[in-house]
Amino acid sequence: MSRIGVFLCHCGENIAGTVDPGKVVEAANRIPGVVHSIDYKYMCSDPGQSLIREAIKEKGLTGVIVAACSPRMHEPTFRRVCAESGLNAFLCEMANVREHCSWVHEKSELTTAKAIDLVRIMVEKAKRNRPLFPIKVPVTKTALVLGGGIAGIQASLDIANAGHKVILVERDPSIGGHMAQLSETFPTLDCSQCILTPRMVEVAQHPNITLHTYSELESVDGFIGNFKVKIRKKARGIDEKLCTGCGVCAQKCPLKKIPSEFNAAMGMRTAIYTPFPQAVPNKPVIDKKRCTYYLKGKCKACEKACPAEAIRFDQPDEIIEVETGAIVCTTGFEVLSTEFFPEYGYGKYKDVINGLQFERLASASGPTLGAIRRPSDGKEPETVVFIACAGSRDPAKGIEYCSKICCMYTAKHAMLYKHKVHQGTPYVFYMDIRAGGKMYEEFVRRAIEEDGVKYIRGRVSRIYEQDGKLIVKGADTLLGAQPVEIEADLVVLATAMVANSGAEELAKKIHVSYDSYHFLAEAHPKLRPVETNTAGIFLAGACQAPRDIPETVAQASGAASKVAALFSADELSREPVIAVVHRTAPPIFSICEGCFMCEQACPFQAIEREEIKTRDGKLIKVVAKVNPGVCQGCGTCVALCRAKALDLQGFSNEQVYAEVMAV
Amino acid sequence: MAEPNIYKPYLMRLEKITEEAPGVKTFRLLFQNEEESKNFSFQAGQFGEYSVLGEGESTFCIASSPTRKGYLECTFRQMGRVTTALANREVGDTIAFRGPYGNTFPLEEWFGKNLLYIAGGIALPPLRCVIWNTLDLRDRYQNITILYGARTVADLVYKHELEEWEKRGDVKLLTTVDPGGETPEWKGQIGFVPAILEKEAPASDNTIALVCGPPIMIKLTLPVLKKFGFTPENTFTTLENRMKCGLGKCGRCNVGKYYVCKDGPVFTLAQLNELPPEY
Amino acid sequence: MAEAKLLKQDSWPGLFAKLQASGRRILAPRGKPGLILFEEVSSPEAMASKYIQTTLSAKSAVFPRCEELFQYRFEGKDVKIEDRQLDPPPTVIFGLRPCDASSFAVLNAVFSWDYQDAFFKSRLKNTAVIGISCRESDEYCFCTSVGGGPGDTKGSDILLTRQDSGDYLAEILTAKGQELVSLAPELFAEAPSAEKGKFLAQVPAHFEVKELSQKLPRLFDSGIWVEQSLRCLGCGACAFVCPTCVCFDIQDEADREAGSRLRCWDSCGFSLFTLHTSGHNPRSVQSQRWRQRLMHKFSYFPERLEVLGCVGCGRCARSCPADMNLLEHLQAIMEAP
Amino acid sequence: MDQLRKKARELLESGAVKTVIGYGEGSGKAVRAVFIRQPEQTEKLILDERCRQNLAVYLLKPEVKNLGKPAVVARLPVLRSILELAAESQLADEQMVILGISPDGQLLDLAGLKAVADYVSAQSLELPPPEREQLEQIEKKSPAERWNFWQEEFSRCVKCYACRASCPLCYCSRCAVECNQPQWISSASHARGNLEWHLVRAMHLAGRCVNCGDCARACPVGIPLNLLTRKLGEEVFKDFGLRAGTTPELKYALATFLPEDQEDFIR
Repeated sequence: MSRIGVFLCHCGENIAGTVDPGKVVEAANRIPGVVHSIDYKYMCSDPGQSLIREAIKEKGLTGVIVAACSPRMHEPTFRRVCAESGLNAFLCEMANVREHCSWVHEKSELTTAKAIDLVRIMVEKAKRNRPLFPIKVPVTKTALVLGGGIAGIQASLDIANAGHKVILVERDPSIGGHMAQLSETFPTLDCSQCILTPRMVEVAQHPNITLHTYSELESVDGFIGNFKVKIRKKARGIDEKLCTGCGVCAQKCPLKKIPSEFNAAMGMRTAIYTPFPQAVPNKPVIDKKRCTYYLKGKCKACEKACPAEAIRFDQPDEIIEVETGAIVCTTGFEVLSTEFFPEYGYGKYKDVINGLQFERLASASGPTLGAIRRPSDGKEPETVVFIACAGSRDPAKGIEYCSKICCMYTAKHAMLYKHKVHQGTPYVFYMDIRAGGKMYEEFVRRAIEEDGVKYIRGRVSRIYEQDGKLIVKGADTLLGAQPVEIEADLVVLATAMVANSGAEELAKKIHVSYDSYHFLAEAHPKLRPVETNTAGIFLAGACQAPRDIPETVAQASGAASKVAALFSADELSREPVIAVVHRTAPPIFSICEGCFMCEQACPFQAIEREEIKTRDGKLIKVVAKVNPGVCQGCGTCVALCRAKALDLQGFSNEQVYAEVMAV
Repeated sequence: MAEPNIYKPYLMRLEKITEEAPGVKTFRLLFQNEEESKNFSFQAGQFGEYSVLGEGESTFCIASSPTRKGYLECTFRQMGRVTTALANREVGDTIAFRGPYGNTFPLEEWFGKNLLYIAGGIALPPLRCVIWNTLDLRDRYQNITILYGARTVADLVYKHELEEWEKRGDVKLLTTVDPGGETPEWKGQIGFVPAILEKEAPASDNTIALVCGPPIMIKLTLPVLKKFGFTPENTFTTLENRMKCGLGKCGRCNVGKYYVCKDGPVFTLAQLNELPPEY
Repeated sequence: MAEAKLLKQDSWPGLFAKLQASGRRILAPRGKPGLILFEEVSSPEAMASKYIQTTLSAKSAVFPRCEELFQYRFEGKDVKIEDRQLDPPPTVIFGLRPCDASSFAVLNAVFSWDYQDAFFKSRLKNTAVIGISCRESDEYCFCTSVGGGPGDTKGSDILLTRQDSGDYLAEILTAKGQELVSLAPELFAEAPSAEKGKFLAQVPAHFEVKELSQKLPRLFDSGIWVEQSLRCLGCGACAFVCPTCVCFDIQDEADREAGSRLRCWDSCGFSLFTLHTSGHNPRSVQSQRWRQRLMHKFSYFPERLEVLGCVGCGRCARSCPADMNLLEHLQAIMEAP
Repeated sequence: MDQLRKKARELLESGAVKTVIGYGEGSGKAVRAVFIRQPEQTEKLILDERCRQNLAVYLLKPEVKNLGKPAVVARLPVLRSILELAAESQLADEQMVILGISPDGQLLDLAGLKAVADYVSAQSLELPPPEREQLEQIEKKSPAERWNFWQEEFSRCVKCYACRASCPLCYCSRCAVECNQPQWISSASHARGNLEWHLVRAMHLAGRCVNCGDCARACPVGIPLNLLTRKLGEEVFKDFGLRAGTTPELKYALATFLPEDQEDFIR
């Protein structure tokens, strides 16, 4: 008993130019089930919408076909029109006679015939439409933020300031991430720590933020609004409540020669240590792989020294279970190991260092207190060679992509060097300079023009040591590939930004896809840059692709705003286009045989197991059940189900079959 | 072919659709061919094969009374492929029909007797045919009692006719819904059919009982009838085995040596007791 | 009626030629051992030379496995039914075994006991059977237990029995048979009186079928059905190779312009055969369906239609993937308490 | 065989199982599945070259389940069927005792599915040369010849569904051919209906078929159906390195996406 209305849009000349609207309307009228058919110049305009509204009311339509453009743009428009007129929004269908017909064919009878076919197909689908209602899912208004770098800090603060609870999990003993390691930041040269540490403190003190440092994500179950998360809080070896952060333990620790991670091995630390003086929380951890007590069973120097009696050698790891409604992944990046460039001598020559190490040299909080000294002998380098694209944009040896920040930080490094060593000569080998960003190009020009950094366009082929100097051999391609040889005291490699080594494992844990470089994948590169394909899980910062600080912070705020939007209602409403498992009459109850291949195939972990029992509780069978909160309606399970027990609401097997048969 | 094609249906025009209950509809069908309409006749209890061409056939009783000429009615619940296709038809559409098939209620043998109709849920249609038939011959029968129950008020079918029977002075109508199925406005009984029957305590003297309903209802109703002295010979029901041909050939509806499509669908309890329990 | 003649084997090609010249198609066993089917042949050379029994029966000659009942076309809200004008080709089934020949009577009982099935009847009317008696049998054959025999003439219009000389004794049994002979009277010589029985296979009788039919109703609730059908897989192989199984399904096949209604073979052994849409199934487990199959053939058919639903061809047992041996099961039923 | 009878007897006597599903003498030269429930009947069990029916099919049959816990005589294809059924949540360890039989007829000590999986993994699952040759012969045909070959074979199909009934992995209580909303596959046994049925069945068994060959053996009109599923099994193995019936864990190639999957079918 279908009463379908067909509304053909001319889209100006877009459709009417090649399709004969009169013929389509006339043919549509003859399709069984169609009771109303009309065309109009712009159906999406107000008068066009009114045509639909009036017809629904006057003709008592049970379904609406708008034969117009792709549903991408205007399906929501027309669905809303239907809903406003009392027709369930999911009884509205669009026949794409523009992209699928008028735009791709010449004006001809056949084109009109195809448009009629497209309309008929949708009529057959619409006849089998059932009213659908948005799915309501309760929301736990707590966000989990993974990673306490600047992205995680920004996202946490934004969400917390919006009034929601945040659980921030950081793998390292302190939050701060890579930004805490940086000296000054381009293009303003303001001190990285000076702008970061107040935010770190804010995080620590925010009433809405629970901070778990030295902790890692164990597992994630559940779905948007309702994640169940397990966090492993690794044993620090101290009682955080008692520890005052006085630092005596570290002073007393006999092991002083452990390369400091924070200082990128440019400085040393002890076995019990706080990564850096501004660490948040300012509580030490015991490095169990290095500590003499853990390795040999004796020492306990720190325990003896601790005035607060806070040392706990036998402290176990703790598993914390939390429920969250959203997850923001801000796990950041790593610097590409430079071992694949043996010709640059990284690791072999002490004075070949990477960009992050130079940051520590240049930093006022670094091992040299900001003085540029070369690692080998502590001398001030007179000539420094900076090599950009050390690994980036190098499909043969490195990575294919551009790491995006190296041009800028190399310019900054050269500038900082020149500011500190006025008589020194900085050289930069580069491929080309990418300085797209506010004040970025100006910054690079300043390095070249005001600070006299010598830019050489070309690649370095080899570096070797000779008489205490590093001989850098390269070519200047602007001078016809003329060989260049520079005697340098220090070489800085602008190494690439790469995904964290554990990114793949993390992606699997949080059910987010990743690209071939193991960067986590966003739902849409342009329109949904901070969302993932798993609803309720968001991304920000360099875990997704190389980013600089402004971009990272903007993304973090973007992700936070998505979370805040999600948390703005007590329930979230989802499109009901989801899979369902058919039920049938007893004694079969369901034609699902419970093979659970759908469970394996579902990219969203939406398949659950449901026991069908008799009234007296005897188990009849275990069948699949779709969690409506998780299902994204992709249809993979439907295609896979041999028994045809699964169906997609709004795109049922019957509907698709009817569409095919209508051709 | 020398003989007519027994599988070829009549073409009917869907004249009227009545929504009876959620998923339950009644169709009134008219013959498209005048000649066929004139030559067609049937008796209470018979059934037919209804189809939407292209989708297949489905078996239901003829729910209208043979005393009402010129049309056929059927009532069905939307369940499978054919009933779904039927439910999607609209007034004016073509429905194919084969029939009438099967045996009939022995209405003439019942002249002068009391009639007790007991029906549950969607099983009223087979009795509706005979109820109207006997009501149209009202003076031939003594007391007529109708006990009809459904799960909920919404599930009651033929609501207008129930009202009509209610108003008639010559029929005793008892309607009931399962506990919890009532609405605030519900004025009928509340309780399962067997319990209401027990309360009603019908006299079995010179009375024919006709029982149609879900298996569980029939199972619990029969002992009550027995208790009040109804004999198996005076207790009638209809079977609804799966059928395809309706012609005693395809082998689906066989119960023992009987073809429900030929020897049924009307059986007395006495006959059923002789059959293997395969219905 | 019966008249005995002699048909020399070298007369076969001539007979085939005459039959074809008269517009008849000839169906005869073709194929290789293990897979022999009735197919249209043009000369006797194409026939399988040695076979105890064909894989499928000749049932499809009169009851095709998929038959169009009528066609229809959709015209707006109207439907036009185009009735099937069936004009089956005159057919001679050549080389049918006596058991198979007698099966047509069983099919006929179903198709014409009440409503007359014109499809079946017109095909049967246009079909003549030239049967060949069995000189050999195998352990699956039990025609003699169900009222038939290796030289049984029931159902054949002409029955050929090969003599040791290689020539055939031709019993002309019906008017249809006479008509065939009249197409080539020169090929049928006078027959010296011969004792047909000595050329026939010895098929021992295993039980008294009347006794079986009488006994079966009592065994309805016996445990024997479950016991026998434990290994039954519930496929339809037995029904589909059976010359007398007649259960069918009616299906529609249509596109948006036109369609047809089809009648297709079905099997009472399938679990969905009797399933109601409500989910209720009167015969929900295989043992009930196995019981139905046997009861139908050996009890309900004789009681209702006065025919036995089995001709003892043994195909069901030969083709069963689970070695359900009908004869063995019937014997067990005879012995059951 | 004596080992098997002895073990079956022990299992029945101790009450560890209620029935032993094995092979016994059948009619003529045939063997058949037997369901031994008394210790003294274990003498009926036989084991020889003829014993090839895939007995795993009975483990899911309601009437057989009603007999109580079974022990099942299982050569390699049966073992693989059991593993595949376990992977698809149709069987669990505690539901049966597996009487594994080695190729030379020795009783294997396979306690549980894990042991079965270990045993199966140690066996060669490559196609035996005659089977490989059969496949190669089909593959040698041109597409047109191959099409004609299958059309010819399918033309004999009467839709008795013996292929389905004999297959342990065809366990759906309502097969796709019986789903009629929509009617995906014509249930009629005309050319199109037969083609649809056999192709869909082959696809439903792709990567699940353990190549026991019962479908072809069961077919009353001799259609070599196992060639279809065997071929698809080999394709799945070639592309995804997975063989059906090797582990009780579900690892269904066609329900999984892995970045390292070969994708040379998308070109």
